[in-house]
Amino acid sequence: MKEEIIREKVVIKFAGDSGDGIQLTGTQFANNTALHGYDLVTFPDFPAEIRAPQGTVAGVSGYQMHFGSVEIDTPGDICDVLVVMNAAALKNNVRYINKHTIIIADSSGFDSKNLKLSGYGIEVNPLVDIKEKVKEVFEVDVTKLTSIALEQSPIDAKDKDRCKNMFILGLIFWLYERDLDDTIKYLQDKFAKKEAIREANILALQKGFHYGEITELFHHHYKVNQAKLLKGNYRSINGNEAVSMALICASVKAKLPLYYGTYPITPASDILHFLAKKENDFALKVFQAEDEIAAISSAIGASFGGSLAVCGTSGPGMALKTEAIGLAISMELPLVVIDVQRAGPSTGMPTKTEQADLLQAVYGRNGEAPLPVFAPATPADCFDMTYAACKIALEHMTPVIILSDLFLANGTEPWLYPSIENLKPIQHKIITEVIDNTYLPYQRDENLVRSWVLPGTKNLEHRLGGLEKQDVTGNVSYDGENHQEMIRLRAAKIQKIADFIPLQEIDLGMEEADIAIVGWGSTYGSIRTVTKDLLAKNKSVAHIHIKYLFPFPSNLGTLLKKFKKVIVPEINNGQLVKLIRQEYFIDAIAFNQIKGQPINSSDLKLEIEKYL
Amino acid sequence: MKEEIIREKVVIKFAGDSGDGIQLTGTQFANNTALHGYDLVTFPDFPAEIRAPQGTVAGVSGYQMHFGSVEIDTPGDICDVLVVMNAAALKNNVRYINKHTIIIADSSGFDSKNLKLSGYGIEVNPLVDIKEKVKEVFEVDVTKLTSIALEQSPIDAKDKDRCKNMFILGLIFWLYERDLDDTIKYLQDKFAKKEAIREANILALQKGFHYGEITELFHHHYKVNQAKLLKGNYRSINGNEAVSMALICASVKAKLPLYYGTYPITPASDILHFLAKKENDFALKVFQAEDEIAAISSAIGASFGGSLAVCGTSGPGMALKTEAIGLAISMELPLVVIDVQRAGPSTGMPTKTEQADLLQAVYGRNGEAPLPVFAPATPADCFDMTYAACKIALEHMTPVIILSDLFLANGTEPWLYPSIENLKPIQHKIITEVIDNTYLPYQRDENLVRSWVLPGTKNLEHRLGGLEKQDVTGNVSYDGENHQEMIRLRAAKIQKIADFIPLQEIDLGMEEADIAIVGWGSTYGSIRTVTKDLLAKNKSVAHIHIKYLFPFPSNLGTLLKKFKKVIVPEINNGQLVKLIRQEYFIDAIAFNQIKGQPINSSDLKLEIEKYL
Amino acid sequence: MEELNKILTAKDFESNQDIRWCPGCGDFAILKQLQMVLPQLGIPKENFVMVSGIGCSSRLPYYMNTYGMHTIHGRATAIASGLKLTRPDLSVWIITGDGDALSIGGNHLIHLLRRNIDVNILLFNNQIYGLTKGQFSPTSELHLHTKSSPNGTQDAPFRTLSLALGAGATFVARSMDREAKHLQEVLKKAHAHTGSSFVEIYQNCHIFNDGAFDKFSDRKVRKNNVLFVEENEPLIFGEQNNLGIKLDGYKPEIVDLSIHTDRSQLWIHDSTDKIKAQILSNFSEMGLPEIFGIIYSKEGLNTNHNKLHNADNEHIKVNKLLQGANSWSV
Amino acid sequence: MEELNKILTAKDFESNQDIRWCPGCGDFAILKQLQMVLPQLGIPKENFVMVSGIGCSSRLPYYMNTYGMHTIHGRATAIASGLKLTRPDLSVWIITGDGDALSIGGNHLIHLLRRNIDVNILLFNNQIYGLTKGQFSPTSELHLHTKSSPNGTQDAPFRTLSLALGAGATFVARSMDREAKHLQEVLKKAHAHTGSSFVEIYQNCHIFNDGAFDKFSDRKVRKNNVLFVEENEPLIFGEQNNLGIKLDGYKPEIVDLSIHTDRSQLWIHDSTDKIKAQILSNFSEMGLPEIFGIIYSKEGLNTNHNKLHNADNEHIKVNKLLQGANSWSV
Ligand SMILES: Cc1ncc(C[n+]2csc(CCOP(=O)(O)OP(=O)(O)O)c2C)c(N)n1
Ligand SMILES: Cc1ncc(C[n+]2csc(CCOP(=O)(O)OP(=O)(O)O)c2C)c(N)n1
Ligand code: SF4
Ligand code: SF4
Ligand SMILES: [Mg+2]
Ligand SMILES: [Mg+2]
Repeated sequence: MKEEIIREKVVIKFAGDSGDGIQLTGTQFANNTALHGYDLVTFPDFPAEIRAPQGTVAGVSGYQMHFGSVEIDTPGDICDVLVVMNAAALKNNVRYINKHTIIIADSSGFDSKNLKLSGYGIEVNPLVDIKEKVKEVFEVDVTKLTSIALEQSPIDAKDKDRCKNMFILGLIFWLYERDLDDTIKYLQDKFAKKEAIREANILALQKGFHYGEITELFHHHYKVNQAKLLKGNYRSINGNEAVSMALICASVKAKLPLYYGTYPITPASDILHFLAKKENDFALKVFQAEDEIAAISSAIGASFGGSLAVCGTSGPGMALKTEAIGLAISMELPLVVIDVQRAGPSTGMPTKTEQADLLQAVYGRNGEAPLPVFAPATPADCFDMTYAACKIALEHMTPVIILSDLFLANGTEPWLYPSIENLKPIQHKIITEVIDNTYLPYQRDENLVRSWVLPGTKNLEHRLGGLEKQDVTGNVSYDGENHQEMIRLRAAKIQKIADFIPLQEIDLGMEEADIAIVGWGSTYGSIRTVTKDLLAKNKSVAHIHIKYLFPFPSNLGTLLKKFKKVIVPEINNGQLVKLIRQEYFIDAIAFNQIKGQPINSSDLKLEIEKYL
Repeated sequence: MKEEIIREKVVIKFAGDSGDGIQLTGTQFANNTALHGYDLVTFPDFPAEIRAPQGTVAGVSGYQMHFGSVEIDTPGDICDVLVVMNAAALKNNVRYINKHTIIIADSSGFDSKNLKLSGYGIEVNPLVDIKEKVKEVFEVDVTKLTSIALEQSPIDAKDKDRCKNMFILGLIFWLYERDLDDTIKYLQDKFAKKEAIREANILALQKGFHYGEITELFHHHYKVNQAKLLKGNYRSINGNEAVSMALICASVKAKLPLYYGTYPITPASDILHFLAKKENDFALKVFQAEDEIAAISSAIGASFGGSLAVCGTSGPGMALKTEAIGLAISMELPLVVIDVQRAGPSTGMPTKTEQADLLQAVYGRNGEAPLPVFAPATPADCFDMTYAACKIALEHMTPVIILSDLFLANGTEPWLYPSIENLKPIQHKIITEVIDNTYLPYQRDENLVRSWVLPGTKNLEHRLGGLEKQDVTGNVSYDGENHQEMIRLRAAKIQKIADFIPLQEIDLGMEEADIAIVGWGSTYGSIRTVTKDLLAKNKSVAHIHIKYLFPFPSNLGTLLKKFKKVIVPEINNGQLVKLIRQEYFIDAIAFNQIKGQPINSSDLKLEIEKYL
Repeated sequence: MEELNKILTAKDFESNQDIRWCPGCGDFAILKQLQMVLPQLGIPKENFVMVSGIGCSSRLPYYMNTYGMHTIHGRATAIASGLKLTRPDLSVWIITGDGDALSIGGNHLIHLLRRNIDVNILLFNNQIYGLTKGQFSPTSELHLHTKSSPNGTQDAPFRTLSLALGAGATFVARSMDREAKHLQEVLKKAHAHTGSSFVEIYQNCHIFNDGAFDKFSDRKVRKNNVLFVEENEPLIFGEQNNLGIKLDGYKPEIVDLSIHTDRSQLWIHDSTDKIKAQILSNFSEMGLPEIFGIIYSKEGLNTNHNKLHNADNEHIKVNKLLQGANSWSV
Repeated sequence: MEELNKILTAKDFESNQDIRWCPGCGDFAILKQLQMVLPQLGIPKENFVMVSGIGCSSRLPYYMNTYGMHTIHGRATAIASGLKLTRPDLSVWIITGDGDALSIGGNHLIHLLRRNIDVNILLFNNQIYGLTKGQFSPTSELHLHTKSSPNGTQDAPFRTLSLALGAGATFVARSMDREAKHLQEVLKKAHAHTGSSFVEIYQNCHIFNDGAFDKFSDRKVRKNNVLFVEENEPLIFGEQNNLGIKLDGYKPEIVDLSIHTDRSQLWIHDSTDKIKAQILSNFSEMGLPEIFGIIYSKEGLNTNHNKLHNADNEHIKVNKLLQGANSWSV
């Protein structure tokens, strides 16, 4: 039995060819980690190409995971353990290692062929050169060991080679004192009909585990104690799943059919895939339109018809929807628009994350066309904010934009999932009769919200359009005074929503601290990590995370003014910071890092310390 | 001979059925006014419908004109003379009269039929009721007088009726001591082939003039002295004509073919109509695409091919172009995008003016996608700013947005027109060879501008795309550091343009005044009028008009900070004011009037006085 | 209640808005026929929805006292798709123009036809952009002089019916503003057809493209230029119905019936025959008379999936969904 | 200078970028044929421009050492139109996919075909969205199970060639990634045609839609499922070329040549005949073999107006323009 080392938290990353089954290995380890009651955050990062040439850097697929006995906020900046299946995988990840890192490498992935493809070239041996940069490098000829392990198996060499990832997984399970049961069960289901494949995978898994036990290679293994999570029922979830489920819940709760009109685009497509599978279980219609304009247009039609209408996309698709969003604003129909942001401008880097669509969401329409803009902070928060968006859209008769991003969409975390009964009720504005049958489509209630009358309702026939409307009656009007009044009403109606969203709270730290670090969206984890560190050092900082970006919570201005300094870190060139400066006349400072990834906590920490 | 009254300036408006030839009457009087060396500003306002039902308020067409011996800045708020051809025309214009107004009414347009259609109803006689609200009402049975005048004419009754407008024009010519020669010449050309019609129109014109002379109706007539305009050659011009001519001039000057890709939309279509007529005279290709997306896309293709590529549209079309604009930014190709703004949101009020697309122009794209945004201040200024936009686009390899609006597009003013020789040279970035034939598309000069290599150039084959590019080489790159650097470079390149635009000057008034009234676009005239009035009263105000909205002139911040107060009047809900607050951290105050028309000077004056 | 049994009339379908088309516009006639036909369809008034884009023609919903949407340019087809997919119980009519449907809206139109969603498409084709005051459209005849084509257009126009057939339309018909009775019949058949019914209606814009259809409406010449097809009837036209069409193999030919009196070999109209329909849609290109009537009509896939809200054990299902496959407790 | 006379080879058209398609993707074969054909066209390399949208197929321009634009999804056709209208001297090739050209880009495609601008359109049809990892496309066969259609698609796919013909295309052809020689021939003919040349190329995406075209490529079955049309040749197919097509009136019929040996009455291919082309484009719907080759080819209106910069007395003209008709002096 090897010596055991206790760790509070660990960052581990699996990296290899997209063909190596890295994502599967990662998810298996993540599920197992979750089931063992650790807190964790994961971040899969796929190559841009579907199947980039084997062995090349472009083809490297990675799965990073941060877990521990304490609260975990980010996937981590630097790996404690980096598992690389080939030279390209190492090359692609050198920026995530330091002298504390342990590297486990499949030596067969470092033969001359792979060295050439990786761009290292055959002269060098990166595994040797890397040694002084890290704590330890363990070379394991996984390929050979796996094939030996599977000598008896009837399956062909190619399939045997495919079991490599299970061997590695077994080895890592041993390293962190896990048991294999769940994964074995998973394999039994997955390959229920393919006995030989099933047995081979299980065998490889076990052999990997044993290899850890018997080999002289590792001098010790690691123990991480369980986290003290809130009591309750957990599952792990990523942002796109959370969005999808929130939509279904909102539709069930509001007792309205759900309509999802969309056009495939990375990283939003998984919402489409998720909902398409559920079409038969719920009152749900999924429509893959010919483009984003048709997607949102069809959603507007569905909304007129009485559905909870939703359309999801990413940056380039968002740009195409702007005209139709204006129509929904003018018609004052409920609509939820989801923008899973990715790196721009234009096509940009479709597989990298960014949060640069904020100003487009708030201002990017012709004419005065205000609407609410919400942004979730974590994968699980995607559920809450999407549900909130549906509620506001239906109760205030307005389109709402949700700004998610690629990191939230694909990243996972444990989720204390709710039951439908415990979700807030949703009161839509549908009416079926009015006194003496003279329906006034633009008559408003105390919250300036008009009513919703669905076609098929007797005696309440009416027409909606994109031309300016006469106040109350909704008839077409070119009167100047009326136009000014309607613009005022549309704006006031959206402003009023500020009374229906939670007041802004401080996430960490105290009011009147020297520095408020103010963020939005997926920078939550990085900012939280940094704030914790600084607070631990008794620095006077606080973390404020804004989820309601338009309108802002009514107390935000007064709250922010209590701090000496307001620093706004964003994965863009400074967008929220502009809104704060102009809205509250606060001289907020921007910190921008735009590298297609979550903001690096250490970089952020250095920046904040400058002001302390 | 009647008594003669001298006036410094006069506001006169012709109003009647869109069938009454009001626009023709107006233009004729305007041309004559201009030729007589007055300064003037005109503002035609068309009904929303092509031919709204005769006699209804919706069908009223108007032509307002402000001329005088002093500098004229706006079409005027209140009419000195209002000519109404029917009851609806009166009803539609009551808001433009006061106790100094003289109304000249065609009494035949106030018969019971017209009263019913106008909505006044047959019980009332508005011409009587209006009397105490105005200085005088002159009723002239134009219909009858015209038919009598044309008794001998062979043309049929309908055509005779069509000559009414000439009778009125003649009458007004007499009232302001004009001669008929130009108009007669005009009629002779226009109806060269239709003798009877020609003679009838001329006769009606003359009879109208004589009617003024002989009738007892008018107690006096008016004289306005000529204006002291700068010496030089003048013509009258509207904004759309000015834009069109600037495009042709820029193309000639840059020695590049001009490409105009567009899709019809009010109020931008006249640019298309103008250029289409010139296609055979210049190296010019006009393309009416299937929609706005195709229009801008085709322009991007033309730009890649080496044309000065331009596309024009209005708000709804602008919204559709956002994705493609992002591509042009990413490819760093020259492109000019013209947005002739109209009232929104959505379809809004297509025949009314507004300036609510500013934030969309500056921020309305996915990802970090900065570009220059310019806005002309007057119809004639549309020439200068469009020419400037073409120069910047070609010399800095970037798309540029021009924000015109309906008021500028249709309004006219005298223009001291240039000759092509006196226009600034334009130095495009085309190169045809590089050392050792290795072309680096994203290598930049000292202004961070890349070079422009056209297909057909030997040995310099290269590919451009919308994916993120490696610095210098332009190869596709997913590297995070590179992405951040490219975002920095694209932004810095646009910022650098601030060094190539004029410093911000003060239009009227002095530095360090108490109040700076800061405007952009078509509010120029209203603000100037108000500022003059206040300065005349020795108030401490100044007028600053920003034509370069992104990037701002480099001295703008320091300049604005010299004033105690900054007030920003806009025909929107406060857009420039947001940019100023956030950029310079100046607590600027918004004044917003959004009635589909130029800001009313008296309203603005009242507002400013609050702060004095 | 007696409300329900009340028989609907054209009057019931007139809205209180005053009509803003140019006096004499062909749109009036089409509006009138629509108001005549709808009451005869045995559908409660509140179940009709008119969906239009932008254009003179697209103003029509304001004048119908039914549910309606006057939307944005080119998107009526897409908006109506979402409406019908979620509300198959409604009778959805798309009102659009040649610019709205075929220029900016071309893509949504061909996809709607491909999907064969059960709506009726009325394309008011005046071969011009009316509302924007007279630019050429994708159906303007070649060389037409307009504000945007001072030297005449240079591109071949779409042959609307060929395009619809090429996109997979299951119901393709043509009528004209001046043909009140014929238009009514076509509208009824369009309604009766399950799937996307595409109806092109020639409409005269006497302000910007006057007389575009005189050759089909002018008493003097029309009979030689138009051919009204009737199911199972031979193709006959001409001053005194003296001309017929027969197929020589796949090539249509005109036969002079005053000479060849035997009508048995004339082309008998069969609107379920796709190939024949395609040939008919090419007639004008072949110097043959313009075809009016139901050119093609065949039931295709019906893509309306009635998704009424099924509340049964939804809560159980959704809670299972929330829990997922690998949940754990702390 | 000797540069000029140097004969171009496929090598000259290979760019230095490494290719990022999945090993085994059908795109490789098409790229290769293109690189073989272009050097044979007698056009200087710098005069070729590849314009693509977004998709796996649309990556092609990066791999060609010519001028190229990799643009945005669906707009390659519109971008290429602007390029060709202003630069008729260039040889413009549009590289697009079934999603890029027929889903989001459908409108620009049909308008390009209508305008007949002189470009070549290569539509890589793998009946799937490749780059976004496997959703159905407008050409996916009915009931195809994909990530976005777990229960199978419900809509009829476009019949690409019918759509192109319906839009007024003047050159319509089909080939396949596996048919190297045939593809080369088609590419050459597409280039030779003045006007828009529309070429559908079946391309296997073995990751997300593998085997979609096996029935046309699999040695065992293909001969009964595909028919290659050759100008002026009879329509013949089958294991031992034992089957022919004849027209019974306008209805195509299969004849067994081992029985009816007289070939004189077989359908002789005439690519200038629009009606025949339309019938051919319907073959698969009629249970007849899939057609490959040049289905339709006829010169139409040529809408390229060479607008070279004519500098002569431009300054005079422009100054007159600036002065206008009613100028005055002060
Ligand atoms: C996005 C957008 N582009 C352009 C316009 C301007 N526009 C309004 S209607 C129209 C064309 C109308 O033509 P058609 O559809 O034939 O209708 P018609 O007026 O002829 O009945 C255009 C170009 C618009 N409203 N929105
Ligand atoms: C505006 C926009 N919408 C959606 C996408 C996402 N997207 C990229 S390629 C593609 C479809 C590709 O399919 P196809 O054109 O058939 O090309 P293939 O990959 O199959 O060769 C989609 C939906 C995008 N890039 N831009
Ligand atoms: S412009 Fe033409 S289409 Fe429009 S309303 Fe007038 S006549 Fe009708
Ligand atoms: S996903 Fe399909 S189409 Fe795309 S590269 Fe791979 S095999 Fe080719
Ligand atoms: Mg039209
Ligand atoms: Mg495809």
